[in-house]
Amino acid sequence: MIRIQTDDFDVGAEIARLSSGRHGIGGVVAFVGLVRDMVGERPIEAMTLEHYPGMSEKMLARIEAEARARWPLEDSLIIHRVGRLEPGERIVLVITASAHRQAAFEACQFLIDWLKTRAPFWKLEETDAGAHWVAARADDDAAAARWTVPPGRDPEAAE
Amino acid sequence: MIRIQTDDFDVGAEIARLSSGRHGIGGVVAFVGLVRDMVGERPIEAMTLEHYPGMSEKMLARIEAEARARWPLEDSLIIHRVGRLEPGERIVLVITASAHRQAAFEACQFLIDWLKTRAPFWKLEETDAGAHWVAARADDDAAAARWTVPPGRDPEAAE
Amino acid sequence: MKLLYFAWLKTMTGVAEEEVSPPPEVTTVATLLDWLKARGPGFAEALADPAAVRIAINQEYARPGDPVRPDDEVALFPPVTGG
Amino acid sequence: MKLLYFAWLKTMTGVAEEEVSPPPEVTTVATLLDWLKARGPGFAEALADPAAVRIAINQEYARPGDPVRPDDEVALFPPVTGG
Repeated sequence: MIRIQTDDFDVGAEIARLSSGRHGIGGVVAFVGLVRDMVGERPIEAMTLEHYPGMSEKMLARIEAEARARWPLEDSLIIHRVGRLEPGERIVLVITASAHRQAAFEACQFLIDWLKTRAPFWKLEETDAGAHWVAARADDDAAAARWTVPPGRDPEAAE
Repeated sequence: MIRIQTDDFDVGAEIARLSSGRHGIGGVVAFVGLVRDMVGERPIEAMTLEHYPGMSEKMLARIEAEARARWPLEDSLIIHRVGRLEPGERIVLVITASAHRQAAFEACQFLIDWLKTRAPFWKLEETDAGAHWVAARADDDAAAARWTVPPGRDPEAAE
Repeated sequence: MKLLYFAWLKTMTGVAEEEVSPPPEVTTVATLLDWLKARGPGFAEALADPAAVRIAINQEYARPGDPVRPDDEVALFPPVTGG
Repeated sequence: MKLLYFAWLKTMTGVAEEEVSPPPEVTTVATLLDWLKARGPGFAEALADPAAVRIAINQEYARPGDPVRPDDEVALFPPVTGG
Protein backbone atom coordinates (compact mmCIF):
# COMPACT_ATOMS: atom_id res chain seq x y z
CA MET A 1 0.00 0.00 0.00
CA ILE A 2 1.14 3.56 -0.61
CA ARG A 3 0.06 6.85 0.94
CA ILE A 4 1.08 10.47 0.35
CA GLN A 5 -0.04 12.79 3.11
CA THR A 6 0.75 15.99 5.00
CA ASP A 7 0.00 14.40 8.38
CA ASP A 8 2.52 12.50 10.46
CA PHE A 9 2.29 8.71 10.71
CA ASP A 10 2.52 6.28 13.63
CA VAL A 11 5.31 3.79 12.93
CA GLY A 12 4.32 1.28 15.60
CA ALA A 13 0.65 1.34 14.58
CA GLU A 14 1.56 0.87 10.90
CA ILE A 15 3.84 -2.10 11.66
CA ALA A 16 1.15 -3.64 13.89
CA ARG A 17 -1.58 -3.14 11.26
CA LEU A 18 0.56 -4.68 8.55
CA SER A 19 1.59 -7.74 10.57
CA SER A 20 -1.42 -8.39 12.81
CA GLY A 21 -3.12 -11.72 12.21
CA ARG A 22 -0.60 -12.68 9.50
CA HIS A 23 1.39 -15.39 11.17
CA GLY A 24 3.45 -16.31 8.12
CA ILE A 25 5.47 -13.15 8.75
CA GLY A 26 8.79 -13.88 10.44
CA GLY A 27 10.50 -10.53 9.94
CA VAL A 28 9.42 -6.93 9.50
CA VAL A 29 11.86 -4.21 8.43
CA ALA A 30 10.94 -0.55 8.76
CA PHE A 31 12.83 2.47 7.49
CA VAL A 32 12.00 5.94 8.80
CA GLY A 33 13.52 9.00 7.13
CA LEU A 34 13.78 12.10 9.31
CA VAL A 35 14.54 15.78 8.70
CA ARG A 36 18.08 16.48 9.87
CA ASP A 37 19.03 19.79 11.46
CA MET A 38 22.19 20.44 9.48
CA VAL A 39 23.21 20.39 5.83
CA GLY A 40 26.99 20.46 5.87
CA GLU A 41 27.93 23.35 8.16
CA ARG A 42 24.60 25.13 7.91
CA PRO A 43 21.62 24.65 10.25
CA ILE A 44 18.29 23.85 8.61
CA GLU A 45 15.23 25.62 9.96
CA ALA A 46 12.68 23.66 7.96
CA MET A 47 12.14 21.73 4.78
CA THR A 48 9.22 21.77 2.35
CA LEU A 49 8.44 18.61 0.41
CA GLU A 50 6.83 19.23 -2.97
CA HIS A 51 5.56 16.46 -5.24
CA TYR A 52 3.89 15.89 -8.59
CA PRO A 53 0.38 14.79 -7.59
CA GLY A 54 -0.76 11.90 -9.72
CA MET A 55 2.68 10.87 -10.89
CA SER A 56 4.07 10.50 -7.35
CA GLU A 57 1.31 8.04 -6.39
CA LYS A 58 1.77 6.20 -9.68
CA MET A 59 5.56 5.87 -9.24
CA LEU A 60 5.31 4.74 -5.60
CA ALA A 61 2.73 2.12 -6.57
CA ARG A 62 4.95 0.92 -9.42
CA ILE A 63 8.06 0.76 -7.23
CA GLU A 64 6.11 -1.21 -4.63
CA ALA A 65 4.78 -3.61 -7.30
CA GLU A 66 8.34 -4.13 -8.52
CA ALA A 67 9.49 -5.03 -4.98
CA ARG A 68 6.57 -7.45 -4.59
CA ALA A 69 7.54 -9.09 -7.89
CA ARG A 70 11.19 -9.43 -6.88
CA TRP A 71 10.89 -10.59 -3.27
CA PRO A 72 8.44 -12.94 -1.52
CA LEU A 73 6.82 -10.24 0.62
CA GLU A 74 3.80 -10.87 2.79
CA ASP A 75 3.04 -7.15 2.74
CA SER A 76 4.59 -3.71 2.28
CA LEU A 77 3.80 -0.05 2.90
CA ILE A 78 5.21 3.26 1.72
CA ILE A 79 4.09 6.53 3.32
CA HIS A 80 5.62 9.80 2.09
CA ARG A 81 4.78 13.14 3.64
CA VAL A 82 4.57 16.43 1.75
CA GLY A 83 4.46 20.03 2.97
CA ARG A 84 6.57 21.84 5.54
CA LEU A 85 8.55 19.77 8.06
CA GLU A 86 10.95 20.77 10.82
CA PRO A 87 14.13 19.01 11.99
CA GLY A 88 13.35 15.74 13.74
CA GLU A 89 10.06 15.28 11.90
CA ARG A 90 9.36 12.08 9.98
CA ILE A 91 9.40 12.36 6.17
CA VAL A 92 9.00 8.83 4.89
CA LEU A 93 8.18 5.34 6.11
CA VAL A 94 8.88 2.10 4.26
CA ILE A 95 7.82 -1.23 5.78
CA THR A 96 8.37 -4.70 4.36
CA ALA A 97 7.23 -8.00 5.85
CA SER A 98 8.35 -11.46 4.82
CA ALA A 99 8.66 -15.00 6.13
CA HIS A 100 12.45 -14.47 6.35
CA ARG A 101 14.42 -11.40 7.25
CA GLN A 102 16.75 -11.29 4.25
CA ALA A 103 13.91 -10.64 1.78
CA ALA A 104 12.44 -7.97 4.06
CA PHE A 105 15.79 -6.17 4.41
CA GLU A 106 16.58 -6.25 0.70
CA ALA A 107 13.12 -5.15 -0.38
CA CYS A 108 13.09 -2.29 2.15
CA GLN A 109 16.45 -0.99 0.90
CA PHE A 110 15.36 -1.39 -2.70
CA LEU A 111 12.17 0.59 -2.04
CA ILE A 112 13.87 3.55 -0.37
CA ASP A 113 16.74 3.55 -2.90
CA TRP A 114 14.37 3.61 -5.86
CA LEU A 115 11.95 6.02 -4.24
CA LYS A 116 14.82 8.48 -3.72
CA THR A 117 15.84 8.42 -7.38
CA ARG A 118 12.50 7.91 -9.19
CA ALA A 119 9.51 9.18 -7.23
CA PRO A 120 8.80 12.86 -8.09
CA PHE A 121 9.35 14.58 -4.74
CA TRP A 122 11.61 17.59 -4.17
CA LYS A 123 12.98 19.17 -1.02
CA LEU A 124 13.23 22.91 -0.44
CA GLU A 125 15.52 23.63 2.51
CA GLU A 126 15.24 26.78 4.59
CA THR A 127 18.47 28.00 6.19
CA ASP A 128 19.59 31.36 7.57
CA ALA A 129 21.00 32.01 4.08
CA GLY A 130 17.56 31.59 2.51
CA ALA A 131 15.64 28.76 0.87
CA HIS A 132 17.18 26.50 -1.76
CA TRP A 133 16.16 23.37 -3.62
CA VAL A 134 18.18 20.35 -2.54
CA ALA A 135 20.42 18.91 -5.29
CA ALA A 136 20.17 15.23 -6.17
CA ARG A 137 22.89 13.11 -4.58
CA ALA A 138 25.27 10.99 -6.63
CA ASP A 139 25.36 8.39 -3.86
CA ASP A 140 21.58 8.00 -4.10
CA ASP A 141 22.00 7.21 -7.80
CA ALA A 142 24.74 4.72 -6.92
CA ALA A 143 22.53 3.10 -4.26
CA ALA A 144 19.66 2.70 -6.74
CA ALA A 145 22.00 1.35 -9.41
CA ARG A 146 22.82 -1.64 -7.18
CA TRP A 147 19.40 -3.09 -7.95
CA THR A 148 20.18 -4.06 -11.53
CA VAL A 149 17.04 -4.25 -13.59
CA PRO A 150 16.39 -6.73 -16.40
CA PRO A 151 15.93 -4.90 -19.72
CA GLY A 152 12.41 -3.69 -20.33
CA ARG A 153 11.44 -3.84 -16.67
CA ASP A 154 12.86 -0.50 -15.54
CA PRO A 155 9.99 1.59 -14.08
CA GLU A 156 11.82 4.75 -15.12
CA ALA A 157 12.40 4.09 -18.79
CA ALA A 158 14.30 7.32 -19.37
CA GLU A 159 17.24 6.65 -17.07
CA MET B 1 21.28 -0.17 24.65
CA ILE B 2 20.24 -3.77 25.17
CA ARG B 3 17.35 -5.34 27.06
CA ILE B 4 16.29 -8.93 27.70
CA GLN B 5 12.74 -9.22 28.99
CA THR B 6 9.65 -11.41 29.09
CA ASP B 7 7.31 -8.48 28.35
CA ASP B 8 6.37 -7.29 24.89
CA PHE B 9 7.86 -4.03 23.56
CA ASP B 10 6.34 -1.04 21.75
CA VAL B 11 8.20 -0.58 18.46
CA GLY B 12 6.89 2.93 17.75
CA ALA B 13 7.67 4.14 21.27
CA GLU B 14 11.19 2.67 21.13
CA ILE B 15 11.93 4.33 17.76
CA ALA B 16 10.54 7.64 19.04
CA ARG B 17 12.56 7.45 22.28
CA LEU B 18 15.76 6.67 20.39
CA SER B 19 15.37 9.46 17.83
CA SER B 20 13.56 12.19 19.75
CA GLY B 21 15.56 15.41 20.12
CA ARG B 22 18.47 13.98 18.10
CA HIS B 23 18.26 15.92 14.90
CA GLY B 24 21.45 14.56 13.39
CA ILE B 25 19.56 11.34 12.67
CA GLY B 26 18.47 11.09 9.03
CA GLY B 27 17.47 7.43 8.94
CA VAL B 28 16.22 4.83 11.40
CA VAL B 29 16.01 1.15 10.52
CA ALA B 30 14.05 -1.25 12.70
CA PHE B 31 13.88 -5.03 12.48
CA VAL B 32 11.12 -6.92 14.27
CA GLY B 33 11.29 -10.71 14.48
CA LEU B 34 7.95 -12.48 14.96
CA VAL B 35 6.88 -16.02 15.85
CA ARG B 36 5.62 -17.72 12.69
CA ASP B 37 2.74 -20.20 12.78
CA MET B 38 4.34 -22.91 10.66
CA VAL B 39 7.64 -24.76 10.57
CA GLY B 40 7.69 -26.51 7.22
CA GLU B 41 4.38 -28.36 6.98
CA ARG B 42 3.69 -28.39 10.70
CA PRO B 43 1.71 -25.74 12.64
CA ILE B 44 3.44 -24.22 15.67
CA GLU B 45 1.35 -23.76 18.78
CA ALA B 46 3.92 -21.79 20.73
CA MET B 47 7.61 -21.25 21.20
CA THR B 48 9.67 -20.90 24.37
CA LEU B 49 12.81 -18.77 24.31
CA GLU B 50 15.49 -19.87 26.75
CA HIS B 51 18.72 -17.96 27.33
CA TYR B 52 21.91 -18.05 29.37
CA PRO B 53 21.41 -15.20 31.84
CA GLY B 54 24.58 -13.18 32.22
CA MET B 55 26.20 -14.36 29.01
CA SER B 56 23.25 -13.32 26.82
CA GLU B 57 23.42 -9.72 28.09
CA LYS B 58 27.20 -9.73 27.72
CA MET B 59 27.07 -11.00 24.12
CA LEU B 60 24.33 -8.57 23.08
CA ALA B 61 26.29 -5.67 24.57
CA ARG B 62 29.43 -6.81 22.77
CA ILE B 63 27.65 -7.24 19.44
CA GLU B 64 26.16 -3.77 19.81
CA ALA B 65 29.56 -2.27 20.68
CA GLU B 66 31.01 -3.92 17.57
CA ALA B 67 28.29 -2.37 15.38
CA ARG B 68 28.92 1.05 16.96
CA ALA B 69 32.63 0.67 16.20
CA ARG B 70 32.03 -0.32 12.58
CA TRP B 71 29.29 2.15 11.57
CA PRO B 72 28.71 5.82 12.46
CA LEU B 73 25.54 5.23 14.46
CA GLU B 74 23.79 7.93 16.43
CA ASP B 75 22.14 5.26 18.54
CA SER B 76 21.05 1.62 18.60
CA LEU B 77 18.83 -0.71 20.58
CA ILE B 78 18.43 -4.47 20.91
CA ILE B 79 15.50 -5.98 22.80
CA HIS B 80 15.18 -9.76 23.00
CA ARG B 81 12.27 -11.46 24.68
CA VAL B 82 12.47 -14.74 26.59
CA GLY B 83 9.75 -17.10 27.80
CA ARG B 84 6.70 -18.53 26.05
CA LEU B 85 5.44 -16.78 22.90
CA GLU B 86 2.62 -17.58 20.51
CA PRO B 87 2.48 -17.15 16.72
CA GLY B 88 2.34 -13.49 15.75
CA GLU B 89 4.10 -12.36 18.92
CA ARG B 90 7.22 -10.20 18.74
CA ILE B 91 10.51 -11.95 19.68
CA VAL B 92 13.22 -9.43 18.96
CA LEU B 93 13.67 -5.76 18.07
CA VAL B 94 16.80 -4.20 16.59
CA ILE B 95 16.91 -0.47 15.90
CA THR B 96 19.77 1.52 14.38
CA ALA B 97 19.87 5.28 13.77
CA SER B 98 22.38 7.15 11.66
CA ALA B 99 22.81 10.36 9.69
CA HIS B 100 22.52 8.33 6.49
CA ARG B 101 20.39 5.31 5.72
CA GLN B 102 23.10 3.01 4.37
CA ALA B 103 24.91 2.80 7.71
CA ALA B 104 21.62 2.21 9.54
CA PHE B 105 20.61 -0.62 7.17
CA GLU B 106 23.99 -2.34 7.28
CA ALA B 107 24.34 -2.10 11.06
CA CYS B 108 20.80 -3.40 11.61
CA GLN B 109 21.43 -6.44 9.40
CA PHE B 110 24.79 -7.03 11.05
CA LEU B 111 23.21 -6.92 14.51
CA ILE B 112 20.46 -9.42 13.76
CA ASP B 113 22.79 -11.72 11.78
CA TRP B 114 25.34 -11.82 14.59
CA LEU B 115 22.72 -12.05 17.32
CA LYS B 116 21.26 -15.11 15.60
CA THR B 117 24.58 -16.94 15.52
CA ARG B 118 26.33 -15.73 18.70
CA ALA B 119 23.91 -14.68 21.42
CA PRO B 120 23.00 -17.63 23.68
CA PHE B 121 19.25 -17.95 23.09
CA TRP B 122 17.46 -21.16 22.12
CA LYS B 123 13.98 -21.83 20.79
CA LEU B 124 11.77 -24.72 21.90
CA GLU B 125 8.89 -25.19 19.46
CA GLU B 126 5.60 -26.78 20.46
CA THR B 127 3.75 -28.60 17.69
CA ASP B 128 1.03 -31.24 17.68
CA ALA B 129 3.89 -33.77 17.47
CA GLY B 130 5.37 -32.48 20.74
CA ALA B 131 8.05 -30.00 21.72
CA HIS B 132 11.47 -29.91 20.07
CA TRP B 133 14.51 -27.67 20.17
CA VAL B 134 14.98 -25.72 16.96
CA ALA B 135 18.15 -26.64 15.04
CA ALA B 136 20.58 -23.90 14.03
CA ARG B 137 20.19 -22.83 10.41
CA ALA B 138 23.05 -22.99 7.93
CA ASP B 139 21.73 -19.85 6.20
CA ASP B 140 22.02 -17.94 9.47
CA ASP B 141 25.68 -18.93 9.62
CA ALA B 142 26.11 -17.81 6.01
CA ALA B 143 24.40 -14.48 6.74
CA ALA B 144 26.69 -13.84 9.71
CA ALA B 145 29.75 -14.85 7.70
CA ARG B 146 29.15 -11.93 5.31
CA TRP B 147 30.39 -9.54 7.98
CA THR B 148 34.04 -10.54 7.77
CA VAL B 149 35.89 -9.77 10.95
CA PRO B 150 39.50 -8.63 11.21
CA PRO B 151 41.62 -11.21 13.09
CA GLY B 152 41.50 -10.82 16.85
CA ARG B 153 38.28 -8.81 16.80
CA ASP B 154 35.81 -11.67 16.58
CA PRO B 155 33.47 -11.46 19.60
CA GLU B 156 33.00 -15.22 19.46
CA ALA B 157 36.60 -16.36 19.60
CA ALA B 158 35.78 -20.05 19.27
CA GLU B 159 34.17 -19.96 15.85
CA MET C 1 -0.69 20.82 -24.40
CA LYS C 2 -0.52 21.11 -20.63
CA LEU C 3 2.86 21.96 -19.12
CA LEU C 4 3.74 21.49 -15.44
CA TYR C 5 6.88 22.82 -13.73
CA PHE C 6 8.22 21.66 -10.38
CA ALA C 7 10.88 22.72 -7.85
CA TRP C 8 13.45 25.16 -9.27
CA LEU C 9 12.03 24.82 -12.77
CA LYS C 10 8.87 26.40 -11.38
CA THR C 11 10.85 29.08 -9.51
CA MET C 12 13.05 30.02 -12.46
CA THR C 13 10.33 30.06 -15.11
CA GLY C 14 7.82 31.64 -12.76
CA VAL C 15 5.20 29.19 -14.03
CA ALA C 16 3.61 26.23 -12.18
CA GLU C 17 1.19 25.15 -14.88
CA GLU C 18 0.15 26.44 -18.31
CA GLU C 19 -1.67 25.48 -21.49
CA VAL C 20 0.44 25.96 -24.64
CA SER C 21 -0.07 25.41 -28.36
CA PRO C 22 3.41 24.84 -29.81
CA PRO C 23 3.93 25.17 -33.58
CA PRO C 24 3.74 22.02 -35.76
CA GLU C 25 7.54 21.53 -35.81
CA VAL C 26 7.40 20.68 -32.07
CA THR C 27 6.98 16.91 -32.30
CA THR C 28 9.43 15.59 -29.68
CA VAL C 29 10.64 16.35 -26.16
CA ALA C 30 13.82 17.85 -27.61
CA THR C 31 12.03 20.21 -30.01
CA LEU C 32 9.59 21.18 -27.26
CA LEU C 33 12.49 22.16 -25.01
CA ASP C 34 14.10 24.19 -27.81
CA TRP C 35 10.83 26.03 -28.38
CA LEU C 36 10.41 26.70 -24.63
CA LYS C 37 13.96 28.04 -24.29
CA ALA C 38 13.15 30.71 -26.90
CA ARG C 39 10.24 32.03 -24.80
CA GLY C 40 12.35 34.19 -22.52
CA PRO C 41 15.43 34.46 -20.30
CA GLY C 42 13.82 32.57 -17.35
CA PHE C 43 13.07 29.63 -19.63
CA ALA C 44 16.44 29.80 -21.37
CA GLU C 45 18.24 29.74 -18.03
CA ALA C 46 16.06 27.00 -16.51
CA LEU C 47 16.51 24.74 -19.53
CA ALA C 48 20.15 25.61 -20.30
CA ASP C 49 21.46 22.24 -19.04
CA PRO C 50 19.31 19.43 -20.48
CA ALA C 51 21.02 16.90 -18.19
CA ALA C 52 19.58 18.76 -15.17
CA VAL C 53 15.99 18.52 -16.43
CA ARG C 54 13.71 15.47 -16.21
CA ILE C 55 10.68 15.20 -18.47
CA ALA C 56 7.51 13.21 -17.92
CA ILE C 57 4.83 12.79 -20.58
CA ASN C 58 1.46 11.84 -19.12
CA GLN C 59 3.25 11.01 -15.87
CA GLU C 60 5.78 8.64 -17.44
CA TYR C 61 9.48 9.47 -17.67
CA ALA C 62 10.40 10.39 -21.25
CA ARG C 63 13.54 10.71 -23.38
CA PRO C 64 14.54 13.62 -25.68
CA GLY C 65 13.45 11.70 -28.79
CA ASP C 66 10.04 10.68 -27.46
CA PRO C 67 7.05 12.20 -29.30
CA VAL C 68 4.87 14.92 -27.73
CA ARG C 69 1.26 15.46 -28.85
CA PRO C 70 -1.13 18.39 -28.44
CA ASP C 71 -3.21 16.71 -25.73
CA ASP C 72 -0.26 15.51 -23.65
CA GLU C 73 0.50 16.54 -20.08
CA VAL C 74 4.23 17.31 -20.09
CA ALA C 75 6.04 17.91 -16.78
CA LEU C 76 9.48 19.48 -16.40
CA PHE C 77 11.38 19.00 -13.16
CA PRO C 78 14.85 18.53 -11.65
CA PRO C 79 16.21 15.15 -10.52
CA VAL C 80 14.09 14.02 -7.59
CA THR C 81 15.20 14.49 -3.97
CA GLY C 82 12.45 12.95 -1.83
CA GLY C 83 12.65 10.17 0.70
CA MET D 1 33.65 -26.14 39.01
CA LYS D 2 30.16 -24.97 38.11
CA LEU D 3 28.53 -26.60 35.07
CA LEU D 4 25.49 -25.17 33.25
CA TYR D 5 23.47 -26.99 30.57
CA PHE D 6 21.05 -25.34 28.15
CA ALA D 7 18.40 -26.39 25.62
CA TRP D 8 18.65 -30.06 24.59
CA LEU D 9 21.88 -30.52 26.55
CA LYS D 10 19.81 -29.81 29.64
CA THR D 11 17.01 -32.13 28.49
CA MET D 12 19.31 -35.05 27.57
CA THR D 13 21.55 -34.89 30.63
CA GLY D 14 18.65 -34.10 32.95
CA VAL D 15 20.81 -31.44 34.61
CA ALA D 16 20.45 -27.65 34.47
CA GLU D 17 23.25 -26.76 36.84
CA GLU D 18 25.70 -28.65 39.04
CA GLU D 19 28.90 -28.31 41.03
CA VAL D 20 31.57 -30.88 40.06
CA SER D 21 35.12 -31.65 41.14
CA PRO D 22 36.78 -33.33 38.15
CA PRO D 23 40.00 -35.32 38.69
CA PRO D 24 43.36 -33.56 38.15
CA GLU D 25 43.75 -34.90 34.59
CA VAL D 26 40.81 -32.69 33.52
CA THR D 27 42.70 -29.56 32.47
CA THR D 28 41.04 -28.57 29.17
CA VAL D 29 37.61 -28.35 27.58
CA ALA D 30 38.34 -31.56 25.66
CA THR D 31 39.37 -33.57 28.72
CA LEU D 32 36.38 -32.18 30.65
CA LEU D 33 34.02 -33.39 27.92
CA ASP D 34 35.66 -36.85 27.92
CA TRP D 35 35.20 -37.06 31.69
CA LEU D 36 31.56 -35.95 31.46
CA LYS D 37 30.78 -38.50 28.72
CA ALA D 38 31.86 -41.29 31.08
CA ARG D 39 29.31 -40.21 33.72
CA GLY D 40 26.36 -42.04 32.15
CA PRO D 41 24.36 -42.76 29.00
CA GLY D 42 22.53 -39.35 29.01
CA PHE D 43 25.86 -37.55 29.06
CA ALA D 44 27.44 -39.90 26.53
CA GLU D 45 24.55 -39.34 24.13
CA ALA D 46 24.36 -35.57 24.66
CA LEU D 47 28.09 -35.12 24.08
CA ALA D 48 28.51 -37.76 21.33
CA ASP D 49 28.94 -35.17 18.56
CA PRO D 50 31.42 -32.50 19.73
CA ALA D 51 30.58 -30.35 16.68
CA ALA D 52 27.01 -30.01 18.00
CA VAL D 53 28.12 -28.69 21.40
CA ARG D 54 29.22 -25.14 22.20
CA ILE D 55 31.26 -24.42 25.32
CA ALA D 56 31.57 -21.16 27.23
CA ILE D 57 34.04 -20.66 30.07
CA ASN D 58 33.06 -17.83 32.39
CA GLN D 59 30.58 -16.68 29.72
CA GLU D 60 33.15 -16.53 26.89
CA TYR D 61 33.10 -18.96 23.98
CA ALA D 62 35.90 -21.52 24.33
CA ARG D 63 37.75 -24.04 22.15
CA PRO D 64 38.52 -27.73 22.93
CA GLY D 65 42.13 -26.91 23.86
CA ASP D 66 41.29 -24.03 26.20
CA PRO D 67 42.16 -24.62 29.89
CA VAL D 68 39.46 -25.21 32.52
CA ARG D 69 40.09 -24.45 36.20
CA PRO D 70 38.33 -25.55 39.41
CA ASP D 71 36.60 -22.21 39.98
CA ASP D 72 35.38 -21.78 36.39
CA GLU D 73 31.76 -21.55 35.29
CA VAL D 74 31.53 -23.86 32.26
CA ALA D 75 28.38 -23.84 30.12
CA LEU D 76 27.44 -26.51 27.57
CA PHE D 77 24.81 -25.71 24.94
CA PRO D 78 23.82 -26.32 21.32
CA PRO D 79 24.38 -23.76 18.53
CA VAL D 80 22.20 -20.76 19.31
CA THR D 81 18.79 -20.21 17.67
CA GLY D 82 17.48 -16.92 19.04
CA GLY D 83 16.47 -13.79 17.18
